[in-house]
Amino acid sequence: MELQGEADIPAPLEEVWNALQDPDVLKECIDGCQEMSRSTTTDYVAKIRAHVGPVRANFSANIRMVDVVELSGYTLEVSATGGAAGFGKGVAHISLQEEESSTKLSYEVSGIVGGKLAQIGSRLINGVTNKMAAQFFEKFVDRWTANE
Amino acid sequence: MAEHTGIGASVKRKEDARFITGTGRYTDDINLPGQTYCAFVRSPHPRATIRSIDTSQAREMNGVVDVFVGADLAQDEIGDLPCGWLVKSKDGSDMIAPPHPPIATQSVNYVGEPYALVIGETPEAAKSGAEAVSADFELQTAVMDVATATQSEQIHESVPSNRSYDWELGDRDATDAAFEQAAHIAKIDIVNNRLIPNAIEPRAALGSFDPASESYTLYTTSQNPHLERLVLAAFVNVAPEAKLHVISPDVGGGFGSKIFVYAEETAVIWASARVGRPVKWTAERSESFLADAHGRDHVTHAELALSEEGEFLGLRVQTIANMGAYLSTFASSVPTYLYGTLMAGQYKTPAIHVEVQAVFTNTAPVDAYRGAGRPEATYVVERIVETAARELNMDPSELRRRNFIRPDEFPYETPVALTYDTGNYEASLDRALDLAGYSGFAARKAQSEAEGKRRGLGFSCYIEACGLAPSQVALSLGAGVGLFESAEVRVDVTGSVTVMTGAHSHGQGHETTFAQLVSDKLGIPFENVSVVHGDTRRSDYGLGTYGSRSIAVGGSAIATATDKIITKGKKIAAHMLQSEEENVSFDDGIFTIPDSNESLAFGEVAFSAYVPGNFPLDELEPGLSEKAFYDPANFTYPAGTHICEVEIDPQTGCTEIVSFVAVDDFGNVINPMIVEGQVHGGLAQGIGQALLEHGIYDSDGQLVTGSYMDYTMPRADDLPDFTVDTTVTPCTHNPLGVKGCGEAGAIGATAAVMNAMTDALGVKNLAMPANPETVWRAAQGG
Amino acid sequence: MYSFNYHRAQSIDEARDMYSSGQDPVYLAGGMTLIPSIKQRLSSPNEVIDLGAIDSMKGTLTSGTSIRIGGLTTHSEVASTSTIAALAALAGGIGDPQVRNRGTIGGSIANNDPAADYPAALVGLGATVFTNDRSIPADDFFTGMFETSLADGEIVTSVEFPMPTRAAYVKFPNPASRYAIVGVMVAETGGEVRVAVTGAGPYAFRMTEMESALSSNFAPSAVADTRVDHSDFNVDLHASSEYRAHLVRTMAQRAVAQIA
Amino acid sequence: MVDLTLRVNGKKHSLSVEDSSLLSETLRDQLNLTGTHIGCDTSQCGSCTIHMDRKAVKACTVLTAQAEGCEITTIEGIGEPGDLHPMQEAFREHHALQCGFCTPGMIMAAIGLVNESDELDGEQVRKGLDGNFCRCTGYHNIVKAVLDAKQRM
Repeated sequence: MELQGEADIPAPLEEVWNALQDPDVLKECIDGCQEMSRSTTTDYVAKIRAHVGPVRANFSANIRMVDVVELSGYTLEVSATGGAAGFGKGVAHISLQEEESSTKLSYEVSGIVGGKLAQIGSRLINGVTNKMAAQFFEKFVDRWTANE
Repeated sequence: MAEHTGIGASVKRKEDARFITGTGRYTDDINLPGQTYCAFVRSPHPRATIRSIDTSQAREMNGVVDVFVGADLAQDEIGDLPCGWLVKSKDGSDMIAPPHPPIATQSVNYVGEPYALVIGETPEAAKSGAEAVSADFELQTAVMDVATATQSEQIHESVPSNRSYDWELGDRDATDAAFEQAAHIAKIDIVNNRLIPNAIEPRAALGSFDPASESYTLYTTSQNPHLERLVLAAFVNVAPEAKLHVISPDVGGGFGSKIFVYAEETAVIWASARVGRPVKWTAERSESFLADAHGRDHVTHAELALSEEGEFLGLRVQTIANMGAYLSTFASSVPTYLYGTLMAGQYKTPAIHVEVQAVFTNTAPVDAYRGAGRPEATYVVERIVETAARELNMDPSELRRRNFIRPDEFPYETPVALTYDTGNYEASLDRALDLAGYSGFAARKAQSEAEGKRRGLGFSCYIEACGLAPSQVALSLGAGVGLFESAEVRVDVTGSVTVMTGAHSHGQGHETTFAQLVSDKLGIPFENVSVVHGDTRRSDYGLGTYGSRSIAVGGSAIATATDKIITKGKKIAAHMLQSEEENVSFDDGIFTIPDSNESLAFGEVAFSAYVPGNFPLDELEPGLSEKAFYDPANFTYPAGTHICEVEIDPQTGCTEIVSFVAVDDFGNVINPMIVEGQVHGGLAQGIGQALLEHGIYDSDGQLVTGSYMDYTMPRADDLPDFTVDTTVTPCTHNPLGVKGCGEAGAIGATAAVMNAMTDALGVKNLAMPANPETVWRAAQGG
Repeated sequence: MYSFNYHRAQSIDEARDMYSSGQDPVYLAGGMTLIPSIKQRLSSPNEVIDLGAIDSMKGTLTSGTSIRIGGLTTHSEVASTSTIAALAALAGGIGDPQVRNRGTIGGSIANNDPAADYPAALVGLGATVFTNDRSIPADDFFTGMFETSLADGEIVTSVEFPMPTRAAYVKFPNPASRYAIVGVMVAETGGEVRVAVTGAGPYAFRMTEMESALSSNFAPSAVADTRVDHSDFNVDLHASSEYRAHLVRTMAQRAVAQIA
Repeated sequence: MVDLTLRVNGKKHSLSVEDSSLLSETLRDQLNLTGTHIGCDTSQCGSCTIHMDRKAVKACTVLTAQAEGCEITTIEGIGEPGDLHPMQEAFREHHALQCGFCTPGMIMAAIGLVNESDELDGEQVRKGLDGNFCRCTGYHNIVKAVLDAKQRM
C-alpha cells in the first residue's frame, strides 16, 4: 500500500501541530479507534476495531513518533497486532507548512499487512488500507473544514 | 464368460467401493478415546529472531491442556528434521543443511513456521490457546528473491551466501568446445514458477503413546509410512524404530507433499507422551498453504548449440533453485539428480553441462512436487528446442525427429549420467501428430485468425527417469536410504491371497493393479486377492510411493514374491503328485505334470501347504507365504510426445485449450484405465502450472496466494477433454516390463502448453502462469 | 470458530428486536461470506440472528413492469425465476452452484463486496432497495467498499427491478475465486441507458461516458474507445488497474453486442 | 448449546450442539458420517457437499442450527454396495475417482446438477462442477461419469 496527498487546513500551524499530537484527536480520526493514550512523549498505545465487510478484528497498536521536527513534521511508525487476523505495520511521513492563512499538510503513507489477512484477503488489502489511511486525513482535515 | 481381470485389463477398482459410499477411512476420520487436539502457533513474519515466547495467558485458558515450545522438544532431545540426500558442490564440499528444529527455538525463517503448540480439549480450545500465545520478535530483513539470494543478507549462521550447494553435472570443456563449433545458438531465460501441491485432503496426524509397552502409534497422511518411521526414529529421535507404529490409512492425494517428514507429526507424537493422551492435528487449508512443502521455483538460463543442419551439439544450463528456508526431506535431490540428469531429453546431444545453485530464501521449504525435477528439466529442454526450431525456421517436430535417439541405439548412455534402456520416440511422435491432426493445423490457425483469435500448437517430447531406485545408484549419489521395495505374498489356507506391499496407495489404485498382477500370475480370481499397505506393522518394509515407482519397483517385488510362491507350490505339488519338482509345470492356476492326467488346482496346493499331513519336513516346510525385496538395476524411462493446441482471445487474454494429445510409452501396462487416469491427473497439474497456478510471496514475505481465493486451482471448466494413447517398448530390466506412469502428465504438459502459447502469440517467451493479463499484455505487444 | 449465540428470527420485527437488544449482533442470511469469516476467526460476533425462517422475505413477484425479489431469495431461485434474462444470467453466474443454492440477494448487497455481481445489476437496472424502514434507490445504496447506506440493524427486505427494455451482463471472473474481476451490466430502462460496473473499483459505479455514448449510438463501437479513469481502480494479483480498465471497455462492448 | 432434531438420510437425530457448530462438524463428529470431508476453509473445494432439501450445499458453510427442519442427505444416504446410486455406479464405471477424498462431495454435487438440469452436455457439466475441486483425475472421467449417470437417472 502506498498513499500520498496534501490538504489545506484553515488553521494556524501551531494549532494543527498540537492537534497532530493529541491522543483525543488521533482517536477521533482513526476509524474504529476505541482507546488511545500517550505512554511517553512520543509513544501512543491504541485499541482499534477494524471493520471491513464481514471482517471485524481488534488490533492493539503501538504508535511512535520519530524524527520529530517541532512545528514542521514527523514520521509515525505504527505497528498493530490483531490476534488471528495478523498484523499491520505502517509508516506515515507527515509534514506541515505554514501558508498565508492556513497550514498545508502533506503526507506519504506506506504499510504492509501480514498474517491471515494478507494470506486470505490479498485482493482487498490495497483498497482497504488505502481507504483507512485516506479516512484518517479526511477526518483530520474535516475538524476544521466541516462546519464552514 | 468371466470378465478378463488379468494383466492388461481395465478392471474396475476394488478401492472404489468404499470411496463412492463415503466409507473410506482417512486420518481425520479416526478418533481415539481421550483424544486431545493440537494447534500450532505460527510465525506471521518471514524472518525474525525470537527474543521470548509468552505462553502464560494460553495456559490459563479454559480447555487448554498444555502448551509447548521448541525448548521443550529440545529438552527431550528431539532432533532436527533432516534432509535425506547429501549433494556435493563442484569443489567436492558437502551441501550445507542449516539446523531445522521441528518447532523453532532461536529464530523463525518463513511465514507459517511453527514456534509453539497448544494442546486443547477441543480443536477450538487449542486454536483459542494458540491465539493467546505471543512472542517478542526482533524482525529482520527477509530474503525473498531467489535470483539475488546469494547476494542478500545471510539467513542462517552456517550458510554463507545463502547457498546450500553449487553443483554441476556433465563436461564443461566438451560443452564449451561444442558451442565453438555451433552454427546457431539458441538462448532462453525461464522461470519455473512456485507451485503449492494442494492435495485435497489436508495433512493430519494423530499420535498416541501406550505407557504399558512404551510404544507410539502415529496415524498420518504419509505417502511412505516406513520412511516416516525411520526418520522419526533414527534422526528425530522420537522413539526406537520398533516402538513406533506408523499407519497411513486412506490418504487423499499426495503429489509429493506427503512424502516428507514434517514438524507437525513429529510434535504430535512427541506430545502424546508428554500429555499422556492421544493428540490430533488436522491442518486447515490456510495452514496447508503455509506449511506444506512447495514445489518447483527455479530461475534458469539455457543455451543450445546447433549445427547448420539443426543437429544438437551442446547444451548449457544454469539454474538457481529455491530451497525455501530449510532443506526439506528430499529437497536437495530434486534440482540435481532428478533434474540435471534429464537434460539429454530424447536427444543425442553429445555435450551437456548443467550448473545448479541451491539457495535459501525466507519462504516455505521447497521439495518434490509431482514430477520433481523432471518437469523442470523437460521445461528447459523442450522450450529451448522449440525456440531453436523457430529461430531456424524449422518445423519443431522435424527438428526433434532429427535429433532423437533411434530405437537401434539403445541402451543409450547420455552425457548426464543415465543409461536409457529402451524407447521409440518417433513412434510416439508420429502417433501424437496423427491424433492431433497436425497436418490440418495451418487451416485451423487461419480460421481462428479470421475470427480475431490467435491459435498455437506446441510440442513436448519429454523423458523421465523414474521407478525411483536403484539403491546402488542412489546411495552412490548421496541418498540416505535405499530405494528398493518389499513385498509379501501370503496364500491363505483356503487359497485366497493377501499381498503386503510397502508401496502406499493414495489414489494410484494399488489395491486393484497389484491384485490383477497376482491373480494373473497365480491364475486365481481377482476377487480372491487382497492388498494391504500403509501399515509398518503389517508389511515388512517399504520406501513408499513417489517417483512413479510403485509398479516398476513395488510391482516387481510382488511379482518376484509371487514367483517364489509358484516355486514353492511346485514343490508341494510334486510331493502331492509323487513326482519331482522339475516335472511340475504351472499355468493358469493349475499345477500339472505334463504328459500325464495328473493336476492340482492352486487351492488344493494351498490347502495342503497348511495341512501338511505327510510333508517330508526336512525337505519341505509347511505354509505358503513368500517375501521379496526388489531392487532394480536401473531407472525406468517413460517417454512420450504431448501436443497442445490453444486458442487465445487477444481482447481479454483468455486461453482455451482446444486440444491436448498425450502419447506415452510406459512399457507394459497392467491396467489401462488406471494408467489413463494417472495421465489425465498429471496433465491437469502440468496445465495448471502453465496457465493457472502460482505461489506468490510479496516482497515483505507474506504468502499472498494463501487460499483458494487467490491460488488458482484447476477446475473442470479450465480443462479440456484429453486425447491419450500409448506406445509400448517394454522396460528391459524388470520382470514386468513396466515403466510407471504417475508423473508423465505433469512432466510433459507444461512445456507443450507454453510452446503452444508462445506460438499463438508469436513471442519468444512468456511467464508462467500465463494468466489472462500476462497473455493480454503479450498479445498487445506481440 | 469463536462461540456465539444463535437466534432464529421468525419475523422481521423479531429480528430487529433481537438485533437491538444484542451485544455485537450480526444478521445471517445465506451466510456465504459471514460463515467463512467467522470460521477463519476473522469475525467474532456475539449474537448471530438467522433470518432464514422469515418466509415473507423469500420469492419473486413479477408484474408487467417490474420484478420484486425478496431479500432472502437465493441466487439459484433468481436464476431460474427472473423474467429479466440478464438478471437471471447474472445470478446464475455467481460463485458456484452450491453457493447459489444458499447465498441470497439481500445478503449479497448488504455485504457489498467490491467484486460481487449483484451491485452491478442493481445499479445497472436502476433497482430500488426496500428495507424494513424505507426504500433506497440503488444509485444511493452502495456507498463504499463493503459500505452501504443501510443503518445499523436495518434489513434489506426486497429489491425491485423495473423491467428493462433490454439488458445484458458480462463478467470477467477471477480465475481463482470466481468473483468478478470486472462485470458490466448494460441496460436500457425507463428510456435511459445505464452502464454499471462491478469489480473494478471499491464498489459498483456507473460509467456515465458510456451511457451517453450509447444513448446516441447503441452499438459496441460506441464504447470501444471510452476513456476509463482507473486511478482509483482495484489492484490485486490477478489484474492491474490498467487491465481492469481495458476489461471494462471489453465487457461493455460484449454486453452491448448481446442486445444491440 | 442448541437442542435440535436433524433429519439425516431419512433418520431423525435429537442432538445438542454448540450454537456455532457447523453442519459438517455435526455430521462428522456427532453422527459419525465421515464421508463428508473437509478440504478447505474458504468454502471453495466442495468436498463437504451434501444435500439440504435436495439442493447441493457446502456443509462447511451451514450452521447446524440452520439445518433444523431440512431433509439432509449425505453420501452415506444415497446408496450402498449392492444398491448403488446411478451416480456412484457411473463414477466407478468411468474411473472418475482416484484418492477418493473429493469423491463424496463431487458425487453429491453431480447429483444436484443432474437433478436440476433437463439437458446436459460436457461443457455444462464442467461449469456445473465449478464448486468442486479434484486434484487427481483432471476431471476428464468425472465429466464422462456425470453424463453417463444422467442417462441412467
